[in-house]
Amino acid sequence: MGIKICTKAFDPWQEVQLYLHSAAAMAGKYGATNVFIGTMRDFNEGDQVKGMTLEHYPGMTEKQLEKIVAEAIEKWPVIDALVVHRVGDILPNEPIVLVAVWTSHRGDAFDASRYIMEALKSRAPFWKKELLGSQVERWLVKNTDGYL
Amino acid sequence: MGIKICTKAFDPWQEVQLYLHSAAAMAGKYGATNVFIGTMRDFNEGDQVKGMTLEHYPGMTEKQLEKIVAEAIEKWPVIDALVVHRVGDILPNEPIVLVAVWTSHRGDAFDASRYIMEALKSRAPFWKKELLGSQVERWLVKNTDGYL
Amino acid sequence: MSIKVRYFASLKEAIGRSEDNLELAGLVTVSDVWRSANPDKTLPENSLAAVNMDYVELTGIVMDGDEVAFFPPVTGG
Amino acid sequence: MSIKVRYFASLKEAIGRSEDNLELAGLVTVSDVWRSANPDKTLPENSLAAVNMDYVELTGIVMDGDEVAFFPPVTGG
Repeated sequence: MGIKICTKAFDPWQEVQLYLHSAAAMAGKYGATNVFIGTMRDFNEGDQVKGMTLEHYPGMTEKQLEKIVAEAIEKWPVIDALVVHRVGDILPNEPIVLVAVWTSHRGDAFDASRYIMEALKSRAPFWKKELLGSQVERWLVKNTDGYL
Repeated sequence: MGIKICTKAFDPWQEVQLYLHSAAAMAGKYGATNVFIGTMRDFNEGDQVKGMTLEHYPGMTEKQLEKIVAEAIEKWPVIDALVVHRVGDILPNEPIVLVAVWTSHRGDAFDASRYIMEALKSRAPFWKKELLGSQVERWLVKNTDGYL
Repeated sequence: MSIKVRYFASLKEAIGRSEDNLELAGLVTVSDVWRSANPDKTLPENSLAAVNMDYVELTGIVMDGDEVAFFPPVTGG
Repeated sequence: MSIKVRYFASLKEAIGRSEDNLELAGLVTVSDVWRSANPDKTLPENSLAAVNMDYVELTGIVMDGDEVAFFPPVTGG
């Protein structure tokens, strides 16, 4: 299991490859990988967004993410999973979160990856404050259900 | 929309990055990316598998994949999607298929990515023949439902 | 009319050919194409058929110049 | 007993402090911790609370040395 909090911009593809290299024993054993990446957009709720600050609760973040991944491993036959989350000042088009799940079969990879994302959205202690084009700062009040 | 058939081993992360570079106008517009990768395992149905040959129907493959991606774009608010599929002789741990979907919101990315994978599994004209450790060759008879 | 017939994967191996070129006359269905090309062999159950690279039923009508394909269930991905 | 209290995000900004260190006596709940630290402020509806980095109800009991945290709904991912 990999849990990583990044204070600088990260490359999601490089993070996955780094993790795979560190988990060489997995080679040939998994048939399915599902990766979700959440990326900062340059607009939200009709407003132009110039940047974002992601605050978190160090320690609790890691504790909750480990718990969430452990739950996914209990619910589905997950071979391994990686979660990377950005904190600090973020610019549009930069990745915010990466979830990667390796399983034998595709259904489990999709299900477990989605479970981790939904649980992360509702339980991992991160908070976003947007800096709008108008220079106004705005805390996000709550996460959406994942659709519009 | 990107559809690509590869006759040699491909690096899924590099394919996604290449595609993103060619679609620079998307930057800042998508909030969610879902990527599925199917990888060759070194065992199947209790047997060691040394290699695999993937036959396909050139022309029909591309036609069906384009149709499937177009259906996904019609069903969900998909910004863009990429499908890469390997053909020819494949070794364990090599990627077979890559599906990447870019959307505004995470639910749509998961749903559309999974739709494309399930439709590809049931309709794209590819056929796998396994070479077992015992040197026996075995055509796969049908695809599974994505779980065990 | 001229019909090109193609076979793939285990079906191609079972027949021992990858394609046929047929000259047929009258109202011809996909089933008729199979029977003309393989008079001694039943099309295996679960086989799929395509005309011009789109899936069709075996009752589908075939036109001059069509490419008809027969193959087993697909196993890609 | 000694209790460390932490605040995050918009709640931290509203209070103007990121933490408090309290000395309390008797049977103390998470609610009591909030009231002791912020006698003039109601905990905003929808606020979440954690003790030692696990989510708790406001009726949960607090022990000596615990770290109690209050924060708004999370918006990560």
